[in-house]
Amino acid sequence: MSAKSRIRLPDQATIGEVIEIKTLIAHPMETGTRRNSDGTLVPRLLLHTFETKFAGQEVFRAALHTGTAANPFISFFMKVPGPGEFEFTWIEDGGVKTTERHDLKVT
Amino acid sequence: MEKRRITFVLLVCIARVDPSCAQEINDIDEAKIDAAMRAAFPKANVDWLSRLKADQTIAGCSQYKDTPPAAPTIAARERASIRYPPDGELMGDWKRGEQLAQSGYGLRFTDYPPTRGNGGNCYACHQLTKEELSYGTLGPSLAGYGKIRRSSEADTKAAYDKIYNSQATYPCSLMPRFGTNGVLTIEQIKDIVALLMSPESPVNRP
Amino acid sequence: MIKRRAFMMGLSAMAAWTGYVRPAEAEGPPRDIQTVVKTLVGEATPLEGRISFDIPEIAENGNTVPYTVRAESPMISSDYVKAIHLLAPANPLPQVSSFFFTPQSGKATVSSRMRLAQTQEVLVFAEMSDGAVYTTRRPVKVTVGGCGG
Amino acid sequence: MNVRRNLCAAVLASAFAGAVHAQESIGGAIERELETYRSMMKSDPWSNPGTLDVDRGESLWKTPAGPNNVSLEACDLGLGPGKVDGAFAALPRYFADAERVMDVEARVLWCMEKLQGFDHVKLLVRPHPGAGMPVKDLGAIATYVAYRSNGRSFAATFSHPKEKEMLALGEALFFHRSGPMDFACSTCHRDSGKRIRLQPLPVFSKPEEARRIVGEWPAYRVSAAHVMTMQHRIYDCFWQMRLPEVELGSDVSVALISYLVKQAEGGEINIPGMKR
Repeated sequence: MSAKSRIRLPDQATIGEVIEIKTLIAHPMETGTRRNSDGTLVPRLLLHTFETKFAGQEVFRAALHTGTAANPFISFFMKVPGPGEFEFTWIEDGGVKTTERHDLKVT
Repeated sequence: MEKRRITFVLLVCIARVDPSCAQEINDIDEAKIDAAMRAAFPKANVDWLSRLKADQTIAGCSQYKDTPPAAPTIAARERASIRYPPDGELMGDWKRGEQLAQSGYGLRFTDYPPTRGNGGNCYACHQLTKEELSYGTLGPSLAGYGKIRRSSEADTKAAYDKIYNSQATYPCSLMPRFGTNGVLTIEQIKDIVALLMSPESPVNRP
Repeated sequence: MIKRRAFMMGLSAMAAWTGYVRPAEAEGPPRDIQTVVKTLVGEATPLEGRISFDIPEIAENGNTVPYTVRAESPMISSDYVKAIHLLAPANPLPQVSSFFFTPQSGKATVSSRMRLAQTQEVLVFAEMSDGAVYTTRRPVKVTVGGCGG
Repeated sequence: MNVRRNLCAAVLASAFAGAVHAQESIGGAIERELETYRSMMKSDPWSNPGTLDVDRGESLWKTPAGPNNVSLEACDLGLGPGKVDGAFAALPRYFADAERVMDVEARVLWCMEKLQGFDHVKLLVRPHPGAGMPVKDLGAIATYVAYRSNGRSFAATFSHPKEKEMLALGEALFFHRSGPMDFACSTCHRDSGKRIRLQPLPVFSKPEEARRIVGEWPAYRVSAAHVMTMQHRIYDCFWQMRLPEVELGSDVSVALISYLVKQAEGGEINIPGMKR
């Protein structure tokens, strides 16, 4: 099952404007070094990659390691090249992908 | 609200003369609280349910919101529960005392079966050594405790008594009665006394 | 300023779940952080400057430490920030996150949340499109929390 | 001789007082820096993972579930079936159908049982999440319901005799000491400006403090990486007081919540909060 996420975009933007994009996703970000109350190691399970494409072009990417907090929040920027669709993808260990698509209204 | 406060004070005054009137002070009677408490812990066994029942001292403290009318009676009753080491030595090892002061382990429902001894969790409420800056302020600072008191025998005993049963010194004190309630052993209390009183203890270092 | 022992206590209190219980194999000599840095940014000697890094001096809990990092750059195809890497050398594994930008990013600014297993200096490296590498560091203290472990 | 000894003691005492003073100011600096941390954590509501549980709770509220395969949209939170906006702000209240006073979690539990047909006993086996695990469904739903009162003020009336009784029980319980540590809620939450270790303690007997704090719950706890509901918060206090596991929705927890909400009357609701 894909994880729950939230994306915050401006309602609309103009060409050339630098906009902030905020992303949040529910995920435990298991480090693989944590022990359960019974002493057994909990296997590592990270979202290891987050990438953002706009109109098919990569604009931002993150490699997330064990030092990234649970339920990762990432805020970053993009210079609006024109109208298009965002594609946000998180990739979990084992390859499971969560993808969200959002149109950007450009005036 | 104001009216209720006045009623409260009046009743306290009467209670000073006649402690048997104490039951009438709260808006809600003790039996109702007991019944609610018993119903709220359906997973608890008999051992755990016994924890819900307050003794005479604590019931009185709750009743008067910790401002008891019969303070000397409480102090005398609680003092009688203090037990001392057979050899009379009240100071143990301050290093073990420091560990006890740091540890909040023990007696919580996740602490069974126990994997180590109970802690005293002193730092939750008190400043002690100058090195530990993560300390609480619910209780007074105990930094330099023994140094101020110059480590006299009477002060050592007073420290032991306060840890064993705080209410013998301060009736309705917020501090747990560590010895009387079996939270800490006599040996552990001695270690904490050493942490407070020993000239070598970091509590007393400049 | 704050004694390390205090933070070790915090660590053991956290150990209940956060995962920052060091595995046995990590008890040996501290891993060489320089090796990690070289695999990330290569052999270039990092320079001071161009990075602003906003992170609290004291974290009430090491599970989530908020930060914002920014590398100054015109962000044009001939001159932009390629990547920003964050490292927490005293964590069981030192890598926090790496962020990769394009000229389309507009500005190389990221806000996120990191885990810190204990008090330490957090390191930041920024790689520019011309191969230059900039660095900065910030000490963060992690405190004992709650009602006591 | 005697004078000299006293002088010595006085010098010692003042030297010591100086040391304590220096120590206090270091403590003050730490508290200020912790405030920086707290305000950074709270500054952007979009960074609060608790909002994901608000979304989850909304979808759980609207999706048919349980043996009866119905949604919770017919659940009456006090303003009529399906009315969610502002319902949390008027809780706890007396519900004639259940013949008792309920807070949001007790009421959601009741609706899950009566409308959806879930087994009450099963819902209460492990009602709260372990550290690192997300809030349970019931808690997520309660968080969603609470969220739909954001911007409103606590306005439970406590006018029904059963509500009055519950409030009185809550106040008495707040000061009720028990367990091997002799703790009551008031042990830690009575005097202003106190802290446990480095955590400031809210004083619920003071309405101005209660108004500031109570409206932040349910809150995302970074130490456990999940949303903690008010029933869970109280369960955790009982754990720390060395008392047994208090049942979700019991009169004891509803009474204490009634007391907190009454103290916070007029305080703004802003869910989910962000806590250590």
